[in-house]
Amino acid sequence: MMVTNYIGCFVLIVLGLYCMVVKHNLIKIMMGMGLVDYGVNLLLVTVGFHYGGTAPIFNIAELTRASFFVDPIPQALTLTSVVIGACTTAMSLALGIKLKEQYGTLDTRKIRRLNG
Amino acid sequence: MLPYLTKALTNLVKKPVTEKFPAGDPPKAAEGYRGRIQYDPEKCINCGMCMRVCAPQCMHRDIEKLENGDQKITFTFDLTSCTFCSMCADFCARHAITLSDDYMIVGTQPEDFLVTGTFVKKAPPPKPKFTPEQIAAMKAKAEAAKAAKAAAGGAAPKPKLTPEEIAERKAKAEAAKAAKAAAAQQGEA
Amino acid sequence: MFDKLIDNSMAKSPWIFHINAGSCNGCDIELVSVLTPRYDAERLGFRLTGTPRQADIVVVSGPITLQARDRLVRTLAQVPEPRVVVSLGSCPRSGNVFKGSYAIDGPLDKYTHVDVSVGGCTPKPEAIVAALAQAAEILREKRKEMHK
Amino acid sequence: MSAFINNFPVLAVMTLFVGGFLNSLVGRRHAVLQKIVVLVAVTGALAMMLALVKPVLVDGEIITYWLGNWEPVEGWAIGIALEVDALSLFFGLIVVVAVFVSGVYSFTYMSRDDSLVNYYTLFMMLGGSVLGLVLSGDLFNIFVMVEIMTFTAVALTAFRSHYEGALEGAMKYLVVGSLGSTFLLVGIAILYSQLHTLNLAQIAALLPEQSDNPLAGVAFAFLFIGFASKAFLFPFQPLAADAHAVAPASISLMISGVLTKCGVYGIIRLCYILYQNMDLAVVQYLVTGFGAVTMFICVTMAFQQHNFKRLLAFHSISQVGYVITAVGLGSALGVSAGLYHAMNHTIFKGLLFLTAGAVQHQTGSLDLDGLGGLSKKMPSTTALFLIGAASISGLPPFNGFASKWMIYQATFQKGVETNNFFFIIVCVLALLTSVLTLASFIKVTQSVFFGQLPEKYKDVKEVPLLMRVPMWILAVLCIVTGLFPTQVQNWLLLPATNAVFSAASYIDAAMGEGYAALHNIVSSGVTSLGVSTCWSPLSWLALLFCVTCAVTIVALLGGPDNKEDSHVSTADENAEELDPKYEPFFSGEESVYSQVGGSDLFWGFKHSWRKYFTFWTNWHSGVVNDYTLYGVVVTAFVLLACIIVL
Amino acid sequence: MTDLLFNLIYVLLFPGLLFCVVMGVLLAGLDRIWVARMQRRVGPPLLQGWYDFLKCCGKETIIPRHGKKAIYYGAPLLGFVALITISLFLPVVNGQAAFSGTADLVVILYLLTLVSVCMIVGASATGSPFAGVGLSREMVAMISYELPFVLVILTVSKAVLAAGDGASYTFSLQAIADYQAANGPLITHWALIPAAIAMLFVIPCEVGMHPFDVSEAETEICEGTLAEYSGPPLALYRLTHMVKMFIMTALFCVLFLGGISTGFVVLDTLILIVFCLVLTFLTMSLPHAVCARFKTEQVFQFYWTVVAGLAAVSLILVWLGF
Repeated sequence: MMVTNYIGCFVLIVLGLYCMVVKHNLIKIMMGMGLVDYGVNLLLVTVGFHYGGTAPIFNIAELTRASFFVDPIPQALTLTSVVIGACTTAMSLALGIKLKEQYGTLDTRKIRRLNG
Repeated sequence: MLPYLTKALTNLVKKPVTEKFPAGDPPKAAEGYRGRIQYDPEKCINCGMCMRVCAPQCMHRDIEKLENGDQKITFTFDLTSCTFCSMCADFCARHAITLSDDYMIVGTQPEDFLVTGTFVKKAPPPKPKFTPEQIAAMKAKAEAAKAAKAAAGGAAPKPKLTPEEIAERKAKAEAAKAAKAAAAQQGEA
Repeated sequence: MFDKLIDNSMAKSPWIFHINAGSCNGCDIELVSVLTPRYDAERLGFRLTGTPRQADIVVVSGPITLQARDRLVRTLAQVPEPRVVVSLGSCPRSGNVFKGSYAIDGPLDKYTHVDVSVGGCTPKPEAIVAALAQAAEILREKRKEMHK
Repeated sequence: MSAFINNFPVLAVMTLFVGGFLNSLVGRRHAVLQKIVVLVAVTGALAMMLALVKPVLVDGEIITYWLGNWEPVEGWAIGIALEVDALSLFFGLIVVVAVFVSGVYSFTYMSRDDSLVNYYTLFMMLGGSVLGLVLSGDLFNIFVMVEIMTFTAVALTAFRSHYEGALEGAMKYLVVGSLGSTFLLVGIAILYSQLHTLNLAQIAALLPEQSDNPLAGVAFAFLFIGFASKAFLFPFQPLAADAHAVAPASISLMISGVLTKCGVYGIIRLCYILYQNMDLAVVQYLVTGFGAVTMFICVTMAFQQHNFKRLLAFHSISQVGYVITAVGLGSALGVSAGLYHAMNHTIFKGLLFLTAGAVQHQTGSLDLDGLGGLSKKMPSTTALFLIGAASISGLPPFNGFASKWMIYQATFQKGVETNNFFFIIVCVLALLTSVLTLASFIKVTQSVFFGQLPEKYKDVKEVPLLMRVPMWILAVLCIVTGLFPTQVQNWLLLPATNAVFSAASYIDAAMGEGYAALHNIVSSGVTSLGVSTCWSPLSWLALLFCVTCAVTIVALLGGPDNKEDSHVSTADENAEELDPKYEPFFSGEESVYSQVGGSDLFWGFKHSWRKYFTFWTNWHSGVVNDYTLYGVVVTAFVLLACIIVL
Repeated sequence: MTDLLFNLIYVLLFPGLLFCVVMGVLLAGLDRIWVARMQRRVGPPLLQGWYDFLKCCGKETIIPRHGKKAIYYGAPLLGFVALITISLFLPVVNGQAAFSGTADLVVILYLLTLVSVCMIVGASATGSPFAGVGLSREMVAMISYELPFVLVILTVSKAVLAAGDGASYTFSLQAIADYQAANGPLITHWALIPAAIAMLFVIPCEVGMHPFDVSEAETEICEGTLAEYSGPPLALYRLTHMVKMFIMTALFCVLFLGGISTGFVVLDTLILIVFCLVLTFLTMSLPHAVCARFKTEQVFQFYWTVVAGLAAVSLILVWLGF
């Protein structure tokens, strides 16, 4: 069960990296970045998940040493990370639009005025 | 590299080959060196040949008429203009111009580079006047001489040399040659 | 005291800058031969520099051709005081065989005061050495006048 | 009072963030108010960090601030902490000084741009995030701050979007930078899965017990690459070059002086406090190797540049390479040398970027082949640039020399102590890099400030005073930190180095007394650096003064008597303009515009190395996919190394 | 008070300003005479360098239009002072430096660099294109000799440290002097001989003597770096050049020929002078007389392959404990 998750996030990350390395279209690169992000988010959630744990919602009175719940911190982290991922996507899309205006293309092989 | 190195190191102990010059007298120039022009106005006849052959036009001639009809002629040779080609000296019939071996043509003023010479060319004596009789006599004399020449025309062929005489002259020439060679050898030795 | 020392060193270390104002190279070669072991001008402190800024003695050879004229004038202006100008060979003083040519704008005196001249076409190296030695003395005199 | 001082770290961070927020509220209407808000915020942050100097650096306290007062319970730190030890404060001081200088500089420098509200808001956020990063005691907070930092930096890089390549540089920075951030997050996730905590102090306490755990090694690799990408170490240096070249100069200062410091800080924190594995030879090789490779490749790449700021960018990364090299040595001397150089790097690199900005501001160009002769028009900027260039090239008596000297000492000592030839090679590389740095700054000096002035820059003027003041501040810092290396060592470096080597007290300060001992963490700290400075610039300066006097006296006694002449001739400007006497000697030719600069220099060297240069020029292809590939490949390499060895 | 007096004497007389200048003029004069003799010339008088210096002092200074006055005057002065300062740190006499413990080999390396940089920046400030070419070449020459120089420094330091008691000063000149005083000159150590040879090659390039004076090629690029210099600043540059000959040879003596001490300052100084003379002849006069000027890239390739190779061999040998 958990192994599937780990494999899933590994595959997502590798796919995303593949996308970023191989695809020359900026939009596809952004999609790759998104994929990597999702992979990492999945990893975060998976890390905090305990098989059979309950939701971490307790009164202070209910909370005992025996309470077995899913680690809430990674979920908070994931939430933050998702927001950041959205920011990244928004930012890169904005840049992409501007780039298209200026260069007339989204092909990274042609957007290389800064080199050497 | 190595040959240079050894050469440099051996040179270190040898005496320098530098001339002493600014300290002492300037060394003598090579034979046939064409240096400062020397001009002897006494010999000059003002034929103007030198000026004709001079490529850079370095001579200047001032002719000053004197009262008695004589000409005071000043030749100026500007050494800063001269190429020292020696043409003037070669063409000077009277050898008035010679190129010495003085090469130290150094100076701060223009006058240091001028060679001048002045001589006075006497006016020719006035022409003698002949009377008509004298002229007639002279003419007659000349004609008589002409007639005499015509009478003797072709009578005096060039004397032919005998073979003995030719041989004698040849031997003489060879002997002179041998003597010259011997002298040269002696000189070399 | 220092002034005196400097005056004396002036004559002992004159550096030469050579300007070829259209020369046939005869004089130039003779100038270089002055530095050869036989004449060795370095023993008098002479040194051939590559720039007029460091020069004390400017040696000019060649009739001043039109091409060289402006360069000559400019370069002469760039030599710091005190300086001495030496004309080398017949050409700078008169134009020599090129006198009267349309391509010549001499003589050198038109552009600067010539302190020492060497005649000859070409001069013998000894004559050049003598002229340079004389120029060095003039240099000393000029320096003396400068701080008077 | 001291209780109140404990609030200063968070207040300093908040001042900047709130300043940015206020700025976006009021700045749109009141340009003056906007500047006042910025000034108050940066000055406030600076003042608060300075107020922390006494307790932290002098008294050696470690200030811990728990947000919302969530203190650790039963040995588990759940709350978010700000923990300020000497190391944090050292970097914090660097950051606030840089932010202050950059902010003041921006007032005039950015005056010609529009939408300044966005600029200042982003700028303050950038400053706040970096300050938050170095003061933070929480790993995930560090990640968040890194992300804010990256975004604001990307946005600011693209701020002058009409500039050639601004968007492109920002795009590359964003793509590859987010790759680095992602690796950082992966590392954090893995670490969390093993330790179930995010507090730095607690991680530091628990991690050494996990030394057999391969996942700890994997996390180390990811975190290392994450921080390395923020410091623009070896495979990431094209980003810095692209971003610097197109960003406004004040932002270049921030990127080189502040952002790279985050990477350096992260690596120090990671290796010395969290993992405490710097005594392992392989980690030393890894860090030092990265540093050495970075410093050498970047300095050679700088030879190839034709853009002023791009060249500076490569040098910036090269100097960060120095820092990382020194830090990777694992010795007290190395760390203090690295910290010293990190500080100096911010100062002199900031100065250089600001002078580049001044040149750009006045001429509108950064092209090394097109500029020239600006020293006549901008004498103050020239002097400042020369100070900066001398510092970065490590010429005595400026600060770059003092820190580089310590780096050489440290590398060589390390090599001798461990009898390891690797460190000797590093030492040679460092010395060589220094002279190459010098060479390429000679190139800049020659092609921008000296030589001949192109006709079109005839009316260039000196920059306004408000731009010169920040530069002079940095220049004075350059000289002061160079002249008093002993004092800098005692007051700044020694406490910071001590903090680096006392993980136990770091843990105890956050988790309560005895927590470190519970987990068998013992650290001795550092009381002296082992090397008293052989170099005492003050005595040297005294000598210099003496000899200068002597030489001047001699020169005056026998000096030229033509002073009046030259005075007369310079008095009449017009005459000088026409007099051929003052023309540069050009073999007698009329002086035409003939500037030797930019690519014309160092022919013999470049020719001999042409294959190397061609290779690396092609390597910096400008295609973002390639850069990503390099990053991934190097990550894989580090990952493998860490898995196999750790 | 007496300390101050002594310091002044150190700075101004011995081994500072005066001694350096005298030695520089002496070495430069002898070098020129030797070169002349090797070419079978007479050569200039011994004090020719001094005359040159004085003469340049008496000349007018022309700052070209594109020049920067402050740097034009300041750079030569700073370079000269930096050079003189080195002499104070060299433990040349009796194994004691005038100001021991204030500088080590790296400082000296950088001060030497500073001297060259002053020349380069000064040249750059004149705005002449010839100076531009010259400074480019000077910089390449600097890159060239820096690598072998650094390797030599590391070799010597390592050799001293390997034998010593792990002194904390790793590049200390004093440690090198002390070691040699105890164990004899380092050149007797066979593993260091390649390094010594490499150092011999470094000397002429650092000084800028003939076969390696790519930056000052007279006729080729019109004196290169000095193209626009005239008057007293030029005089200082000439003097710097001469003093550098002494400093570099003395540095070689410190690194490889130290430890020969009689206990008398005068005798020691004489020994030093003799060493300097021999080194000047070997490293500067001989190549000057024998070689034509190198090309820039030849200098670079020569130093980074042959000379650096020699130094590296020595370093590895020392490292392996030979």
